[in-house]
Amino acid sequence: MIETTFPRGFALRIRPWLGIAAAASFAVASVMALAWAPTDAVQGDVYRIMYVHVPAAWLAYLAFVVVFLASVGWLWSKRPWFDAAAVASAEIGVLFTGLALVAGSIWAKPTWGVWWTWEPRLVTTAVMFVMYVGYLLLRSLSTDFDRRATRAAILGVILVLDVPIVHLSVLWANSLHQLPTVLRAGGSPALDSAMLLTLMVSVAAFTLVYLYFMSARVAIELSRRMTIWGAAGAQPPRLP
Amino acid sequence: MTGLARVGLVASRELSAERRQPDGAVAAVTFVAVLVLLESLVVGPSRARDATVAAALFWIALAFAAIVVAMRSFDRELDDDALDALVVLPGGRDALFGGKVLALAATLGLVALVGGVLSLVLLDLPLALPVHVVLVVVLGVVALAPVVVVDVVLALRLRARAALVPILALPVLVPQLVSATQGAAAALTGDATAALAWSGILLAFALVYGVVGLTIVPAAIE
Amino acid sequence: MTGLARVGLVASRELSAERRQPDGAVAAVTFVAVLVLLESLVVGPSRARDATVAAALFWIALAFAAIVVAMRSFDRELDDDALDALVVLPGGRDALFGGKVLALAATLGLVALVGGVLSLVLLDLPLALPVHVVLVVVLGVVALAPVVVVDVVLALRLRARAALVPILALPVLVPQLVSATQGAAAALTGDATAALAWSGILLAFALVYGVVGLTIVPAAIE
Amino acid sequence: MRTVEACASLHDATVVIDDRVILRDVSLEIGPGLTVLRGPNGAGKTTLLRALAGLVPLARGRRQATGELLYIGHRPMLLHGLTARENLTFFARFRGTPADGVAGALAAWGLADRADRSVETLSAGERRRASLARLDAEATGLVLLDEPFADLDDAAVSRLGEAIARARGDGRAVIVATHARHELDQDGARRVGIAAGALTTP
Amino acid sequence: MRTVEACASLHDATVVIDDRVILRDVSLEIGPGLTVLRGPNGAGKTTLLRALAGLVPLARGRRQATGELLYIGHRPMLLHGLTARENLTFFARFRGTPADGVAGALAAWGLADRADRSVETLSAGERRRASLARLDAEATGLVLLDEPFADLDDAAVSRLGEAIARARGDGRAVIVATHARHELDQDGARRVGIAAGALTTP
Ligand code: HEM
Ligand SMILES: Nc1ncnc2c1ncn2[C@@H]1O[C@H](COP(=O)(O)OP(=O)(O)OP(=O)(O)O)[C@@H](O)[C@H]1O
Ligand SMILES: Nc1ncnc2c1ncn2[C@@H]1O[C@H](COP(=O)(O)OP(=O)(O)OP(=O)(O)O)[C@@H](O)[C@H]1O
Ligand SMILES: [Mg+2]
Ligand SMILES: [Mg+2]
Repeated sequence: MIETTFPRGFALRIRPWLGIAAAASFAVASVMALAWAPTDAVQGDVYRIMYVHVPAAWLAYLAFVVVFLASVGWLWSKRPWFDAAAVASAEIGVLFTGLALVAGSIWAKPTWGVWWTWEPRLVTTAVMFVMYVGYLLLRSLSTDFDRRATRAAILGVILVLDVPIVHLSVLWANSLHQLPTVLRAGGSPALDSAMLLTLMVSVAAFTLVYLYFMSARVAIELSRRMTIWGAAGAQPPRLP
Repeated sequence: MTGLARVGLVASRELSAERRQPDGAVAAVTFVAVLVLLESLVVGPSRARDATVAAALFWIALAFAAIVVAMRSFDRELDDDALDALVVLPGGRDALFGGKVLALAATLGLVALVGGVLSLVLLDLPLALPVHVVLVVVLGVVALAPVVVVDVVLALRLRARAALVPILALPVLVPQLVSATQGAAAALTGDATAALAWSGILLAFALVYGVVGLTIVPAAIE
Repeated sequence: MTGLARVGLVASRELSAERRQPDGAVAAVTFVAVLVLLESLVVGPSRARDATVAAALFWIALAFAAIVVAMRSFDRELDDDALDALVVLPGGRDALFGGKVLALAATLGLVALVGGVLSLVLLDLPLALPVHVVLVVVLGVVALAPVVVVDVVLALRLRARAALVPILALPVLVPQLVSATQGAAAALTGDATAALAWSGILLAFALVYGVVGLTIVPAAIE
Repeated sequence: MRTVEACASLHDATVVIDDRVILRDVSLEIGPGLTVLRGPNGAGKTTLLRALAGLVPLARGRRQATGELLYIGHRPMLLHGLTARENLTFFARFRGTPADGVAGALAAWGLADRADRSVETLSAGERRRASLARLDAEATGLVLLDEPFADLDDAAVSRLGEAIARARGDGRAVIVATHARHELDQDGARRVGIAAGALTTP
Repeated sequence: MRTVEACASLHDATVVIDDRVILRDVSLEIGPGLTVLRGPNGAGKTTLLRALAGLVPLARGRRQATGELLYIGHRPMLLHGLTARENLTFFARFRGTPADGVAGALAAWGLADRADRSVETLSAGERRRASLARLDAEATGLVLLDEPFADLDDAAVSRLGEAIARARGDGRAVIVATHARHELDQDGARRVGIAAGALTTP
């Protein structure tokens, strides 16, 4: 019983604080991104989309890596908590990928003159989006808890291979997209320091939002399981 | 009986059922052939003769053929619940996965042979480095097989599985398809270094998916 | 109950099974979408954007989609011998043929809509005569459906039917595919006369195969 | 429910599948009442029923049939993906019968609470019950049942016994091929034997 | 033929499919000898056998099994496209048993002249015979049979009775779920009842 209540109690206590921290850092990041950070010499103010686009893309990466870790955890231990974490993270990751895609498109129109173009980074990002939509589709089509969790976990392990591919895709020939500016192998970020600071604050804010969503979504998923089991008149399964 | 012998046994059962009712293989060969033919007919032979276009078409057709063959092979098992009989055998799940991958690779090899020769002859393609072409095709086939089998297993017995498998498999296959296309085009046009580099990437894909598949997938076969 | 009402009943049964387990339709949509995507990815957007190439790809994809949907729909009937239950009904064979053609045309219409919009948007194609495009697509779909159903019926329950259907259907479909491709390309680029001429040819195909199908095929359903 | 008189007959019917003769010169006339078809495995019972239903072409001989018929084979013959109710409603409406009998028929076979699940999620016995409920929902003059007792529990077996008896009472022609329920042969049922593709009781 | 001791057991096993509880806290231990599983349609017999075979995941509870097992479900579980002989040979060789027992087993089930035809061209009873011949060709310690009497004629039914008796004699554990053959319950067989997903005879 203690086993069951401890993490849930902990999660319940920490979630409001996570929410507050996320909201506060988001407010700070917004002010910095919209007012404090300097205007770009070449692009003007459009570049500020970066403060949404880049953190969204990076948090999508993080979310999908978490899906991978949670999937391994499920395959290893068969604890329902891991499956809940995997689905939560996958949904948020799809959301963030979508955000990065939309923000990227909006950014592309004024800078490149088109909404969309056939270019490695863009295409691989779209492919990543489709992959995890497929992941969610697989989950929605299988109804049986254990089987669904195992099938999804296998896919979660396989799909993560695409994250490095998206990241490295800019290095392929004829890339139009920005080359790595911040996360560069060897050498410091090639970015104005005020811009860099703003970007880092945005990334922190997005991370807190991610964590808040995660804690809420995992709780929903677990309580949904409990309700179904309760309605079926069976004893619920062991939670971590 | 060792694990490997069992894999061989499952693969040979698979292949003899396929030989008896060559649904998958013949469908795949037709598919590739017709795609090549129609393409050159409607698109015009000069465009289709371009090495990259031809290679891309070939690999897209092969990817679909792989999906068709693999789904058909599992459908055949589901016909009279034959799959269950296999799964309850000791070591059955692992042998099933390995055997299906092996049989799929063998069938695809045949399809690729026919489709490749057809493309070469009908589209009158250059063939600068024949050995490299064979290498790329073999490694491409080996890299396709495990991914497709994994995806078919994941969608097994689900409603709408015929829809799910392409949705799941094709995005995952994009990197392999691009590598295989580039590699084949390089080999056709005589760029040995590029052909070998792409072959290396294909080999890496084959190994990664093969190992991942063998370690975690059998548990999902039900 | 009139023959037409029965055809409608079979078609609606078909479509509700398809809605419940959208194997065929979703597979077909994915198929078309992925073909468009992959093609433009590997061939390069500039080549894929050519109206004739795009139209050819679209129709090839649609022909395969038709085969997949039709075979899947008959496979579903064979699952628990459900087909036999239908065939022994009075007027069952005719209703079956008509219903399948109707349901296939409806499903293909949906697939063509999605695939067409995707092609237009993703490949950024010209769209000079929208009404003519719609006309060509509708007539093309109507011309495809009976031929494909006839071929699936002929191959029903045969060993290797998955192989046989494309072999039988695709050569027969070549004239329709070429007409549909030329018609669509003409409509896209603004050649109204050509678009209408090709539409007429498609209509003729639809009528001929529809009538031939209705008169002689039902007897072959077992 | 109004039932139309119906009957079917075969005259010197020969069925050849894959170059093997499965039925040899079979002549049989099915009229109102119960006919029980008996014979060892592989004798040709299924093929005979399918020939009567017009599902296998005759290599030689003639089939005659009047009225509508209901054939339920070894498999339940319901369309996967649809519920039991949808399946039965389809058949009833196809025949032009009002579909209100369907709910009652399903309830009578103990499927009221399972009528709205896709048939492939039913247990083997439940699926067979659903297909046998067509006996009540469709008032065909001729009924062909192939091994209908398989997978049924005792309650369903006696339910089927009653359904057959009632169908006989309504003047329908019922032919049952089965290895089970030897008591069926009593009570004035006609007994037809078959072995190696030929009738043993003419 | 040497048989390995085997047994299987479930402890508090709960099976949930589609959010419905199909088996509820079932504990059952299967040892050598015959166990007959009885219960109405939809009670959960098939699900219980599949759980024992490890074919359905348990939502809760534990399954233990030692030794090899043979499971034959409602369907004959043979691969279409292959002959009966090829199917049986495959299974025997997979288990590492020499495959010379196959021809004898098929002959004993009356299929000597049909052993080399694709299984989908066999009649329903012939196909079931072919799958039951695995009982003789594979010496597993544990045998799970789901409604094995369906479609069999009288000769085959008594053949199956003998096969089960011999398996018992060899010390194999045999569990049969069936609605037929109430005489099986006699002779010291263990009788397990199931209804609505729970055991009625503990
Ligand atoms: C729909 C279009 C776009 C998509 C799908 C897209 C996608 C991505 C992704 C996935 C990343 C994360 C890369 C990584 O760190 O691995 C990224 C980063 C970035 N994107 Fe975009 N992008 C798009 C348009 C644009 C446009 C139009 C611009 C500016 C001209 C832009 C500028 C950047 C920058 C500066 C980064 C950070 C690069 C780094 O430091 O590594 N993106 N984008
Ligand atoms: N895939 C499924 N989805 C939902 N419910 C199912 C599924 N399979 C079985 N069931 C339900 O589980 C219950 C038990 O089914 P099971 O097949 O185990 O019964 P059974 O005792 O073998 O019945 P029968 O005597 O008819 O063979 C039934 O009510 C059935 O409807
Ligand atoms: N498609 C086929 N191809 C070749 N032979 C077939 C085919 N279908 C049936 N047969 C053969 O025809 C004979 C009669 O089969 P049928 O199914 O009519 O027998 P049955 O009397 O119904 O047997 P059961 O009691 O097993 O159901 C059998 O020997 C069978 O092997
Ligand atoms: Mg029979
Ligand atoms: Mg059962």
